[in-house]
Amino acid sequence: MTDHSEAHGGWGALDHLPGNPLMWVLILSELVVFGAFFVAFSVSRVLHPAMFLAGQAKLDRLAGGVNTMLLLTSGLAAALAVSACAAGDTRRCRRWLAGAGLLGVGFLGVKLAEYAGKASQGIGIDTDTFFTLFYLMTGFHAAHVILGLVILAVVAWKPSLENAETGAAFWHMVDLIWVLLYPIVYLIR
Amino acid sequence: MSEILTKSAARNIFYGGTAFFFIVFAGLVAHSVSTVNAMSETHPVTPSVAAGKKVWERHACIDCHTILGEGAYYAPELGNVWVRYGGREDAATAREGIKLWIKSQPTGVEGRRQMPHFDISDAELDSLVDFFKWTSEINTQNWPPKVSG
Amino acid sequence: MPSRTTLLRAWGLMMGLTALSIWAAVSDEGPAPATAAMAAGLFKGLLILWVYLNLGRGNPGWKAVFIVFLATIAVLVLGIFLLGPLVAKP
Amino acid sequence: MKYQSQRVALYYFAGALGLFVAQILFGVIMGTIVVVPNFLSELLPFNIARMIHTNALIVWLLMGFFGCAYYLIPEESETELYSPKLAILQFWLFLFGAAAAVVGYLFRIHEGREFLEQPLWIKLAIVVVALMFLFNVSMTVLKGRKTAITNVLLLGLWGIAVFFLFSLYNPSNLILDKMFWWWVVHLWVEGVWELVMASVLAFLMIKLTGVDREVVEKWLYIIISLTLFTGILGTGHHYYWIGTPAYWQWIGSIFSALEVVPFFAMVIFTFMMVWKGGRSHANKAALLWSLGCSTFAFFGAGVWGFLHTLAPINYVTHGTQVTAAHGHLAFYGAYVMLNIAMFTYAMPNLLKREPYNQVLNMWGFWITSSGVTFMTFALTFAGVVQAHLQRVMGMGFMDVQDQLGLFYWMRLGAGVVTLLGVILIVWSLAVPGSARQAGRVAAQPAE
Repeated sequence: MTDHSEAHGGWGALDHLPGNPLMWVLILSELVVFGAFFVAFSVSRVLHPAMFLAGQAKLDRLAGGVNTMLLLTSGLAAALAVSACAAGDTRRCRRWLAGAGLLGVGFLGVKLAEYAGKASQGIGIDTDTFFTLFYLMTGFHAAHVILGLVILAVVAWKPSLENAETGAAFWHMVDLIWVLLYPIVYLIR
Repeated sequence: MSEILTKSAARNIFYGGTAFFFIVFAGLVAHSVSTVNAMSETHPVTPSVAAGKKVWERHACIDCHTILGEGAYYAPELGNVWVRYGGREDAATAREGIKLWIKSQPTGVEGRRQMPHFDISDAELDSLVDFFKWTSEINTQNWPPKVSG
Repeated sequence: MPSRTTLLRAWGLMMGLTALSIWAAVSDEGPAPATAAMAAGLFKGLLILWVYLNLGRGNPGWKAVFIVFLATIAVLVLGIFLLGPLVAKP
Repeated sequence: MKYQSQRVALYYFAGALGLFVAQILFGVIMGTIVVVPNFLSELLPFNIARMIHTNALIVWLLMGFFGCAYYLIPEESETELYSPKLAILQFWLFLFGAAAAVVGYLFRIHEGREFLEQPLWIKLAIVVVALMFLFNVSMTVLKGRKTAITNVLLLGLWGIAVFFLFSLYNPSNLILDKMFWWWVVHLWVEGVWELVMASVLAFLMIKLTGVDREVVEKWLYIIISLTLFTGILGTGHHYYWIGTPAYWQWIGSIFSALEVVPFFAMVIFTFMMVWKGGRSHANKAALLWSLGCSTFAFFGAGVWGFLHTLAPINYVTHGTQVTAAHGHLAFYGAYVMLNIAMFTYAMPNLLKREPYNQVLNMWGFWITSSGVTFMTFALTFAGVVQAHLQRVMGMGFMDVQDQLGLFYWMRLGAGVVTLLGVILIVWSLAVPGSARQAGRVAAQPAE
């Protein structure tokens, strides 16, 4: 694993990042996109303070917190899967990947319950600006979780070290976005 | 990590990422289509509105005018022409006004943009006006900002 | 690649921070818990980058890029939250 | 040129240049109609002139792309084209379709949807032509070497054909009509066409600068990833005010604001390659067009697009001359210049001549670029004034237009300059020099 940081594969500055260069392009793009959403959300909050307070009161902060913990633990499992893979233990690698995936499914389950609860109160994406942004941001993030699960499955199918690293990197990005999204959308009020 | 592997992984990330964004896009479009269809339940595209759209297309109106801001910017916006003619207050007068305007073209006034003369029957003109009326009732998020279009 | 111990430590730290910020946010609202929650989020984000994504092994330039980028988002969000109302409704 | 079958590209280049002149000619006619409204008003109404102007543009750009592909693919795949005869037949069919469409337009035969005015049978003929083309190039790639450039180019070309199919769908609900109309228009010009653009530019960079293929292909992947990651959801910027839900304002604003990034990456890419290559290629004009392409695309598509892509700004500028300004500079920079770069590079090779008429060609570059740039500024100012008077003050459309006369005269002047530049370009390409190519094969970059 030491060769990555030293490898100069003609990717220019991206060669100085550990892992697949194009995955870092994706990570950076996603951070910019979500960063823009976060700032847009904050500005809208200032413009509609009452709407945002009312909307946030309807969110389940605990469910969001549980989800943070699920994803963080899932990220740990993914990182351990990469270690196992590096040690040449494919069986253990697959087991950790399965663990990471299960926790990811748990995240989606909590998310779905949250959405269902909102839907039963008649709240949807068109309700108001707060919920438009809430659904766009969390929905777009959840779509990444689904894609992440697909990627983890592909890695488990073909668990080369490179695949494991690249797949885990995507999964960590999904994590990274959530740990920023959670305080901004659920906690700050 | 070998050179070839990095590049094939890069290719896979490109294809995978593109597929992902496309699926998200298609999902959102599907949601929008269902929203639009739900709206069209209460605000149906009647046969006359559909016929009016055909009249609109047969004469390539969009290659001078705009409708909901899309078109050729050479002639006025027609998405809200029904409102501009006061159709919300007095439908009959607005209908006659729009039809008369179309029938009286071209003006031939020197130095003024000319709308060509089109052979449009009275029934077709009524459909066209129905199409304009239907279009003016679309929820455009309050666009255009002014009734001037 | 970070060792198992490093991974576990980072995980434990992040879990603890999450618990703290939930508790802070549930028990109170306003500038102080908001700042705490955002700071915790920023710190967790950097830990994920450094340990999980192994950016600790990246070069200083990239590290700076990510720190500055995440910090900018956090400062903007928090700054708009804290100062925005003063501007919007004096 | 290494393969005989690359010569079929000449048909396409010639056809494209002919239609290019026609497109600009009709543009100048329209510019004249705008300031002298009674000009030709009976014989050639504005709407007919406009459909010829825009359709000629689209068809010649596509014809150019086909030509680029026929030149590039055998050389990249290191094999003769699957069927040169099919390529020539395809050319004549396409040209016939285009000519039939134009003649039809003059007799008011059209379907009346912006840019997709072609009657149904011509649309179907276009599908057939596209299938012939895709079959031909795909078979060539399959039997030859597969490179990142051919992969991306093929993906772009297949995408063009697939998204064109949405032009056959015309629901009577105007909202749905518009939504899927953009699947053709936006997913072409801000999606799959950019794949064609990036791959052709990558090819030109390898040939003109001598930089290692490995490096170029990596850049190519980064650029096209950024393009599609931002461009697909960027379609949202067309879904603001056409009856679609409000959430598109957020999606469109955020993703399309980032569409400028891949264009910026293309500028960095081309200039880095030229700087790194350090080798001076004999075909200076082709290099000028390549650099011009990424630069003008960045300003036209990137910067001018960004100017009015955020929903609150678009709320006042939507459908004004600002859009026209952006459209002209973007098409010129991204796709006109790309085609001319490739023509300039390929034609001496196809004719087995040393690069010829380079000074004339470069004069054409500067004159045309100045014309289009000036036109863009004139239309931008017109658009800003229009947006203010019409959308903020609420003045009537025709009253506002009367205030814009000066800008429209300036646009006409810029249009005439553009026409002159285009004639220079076409002349410099169509009249080959007499110096035969000697030993230039050795100067091709080693791969």
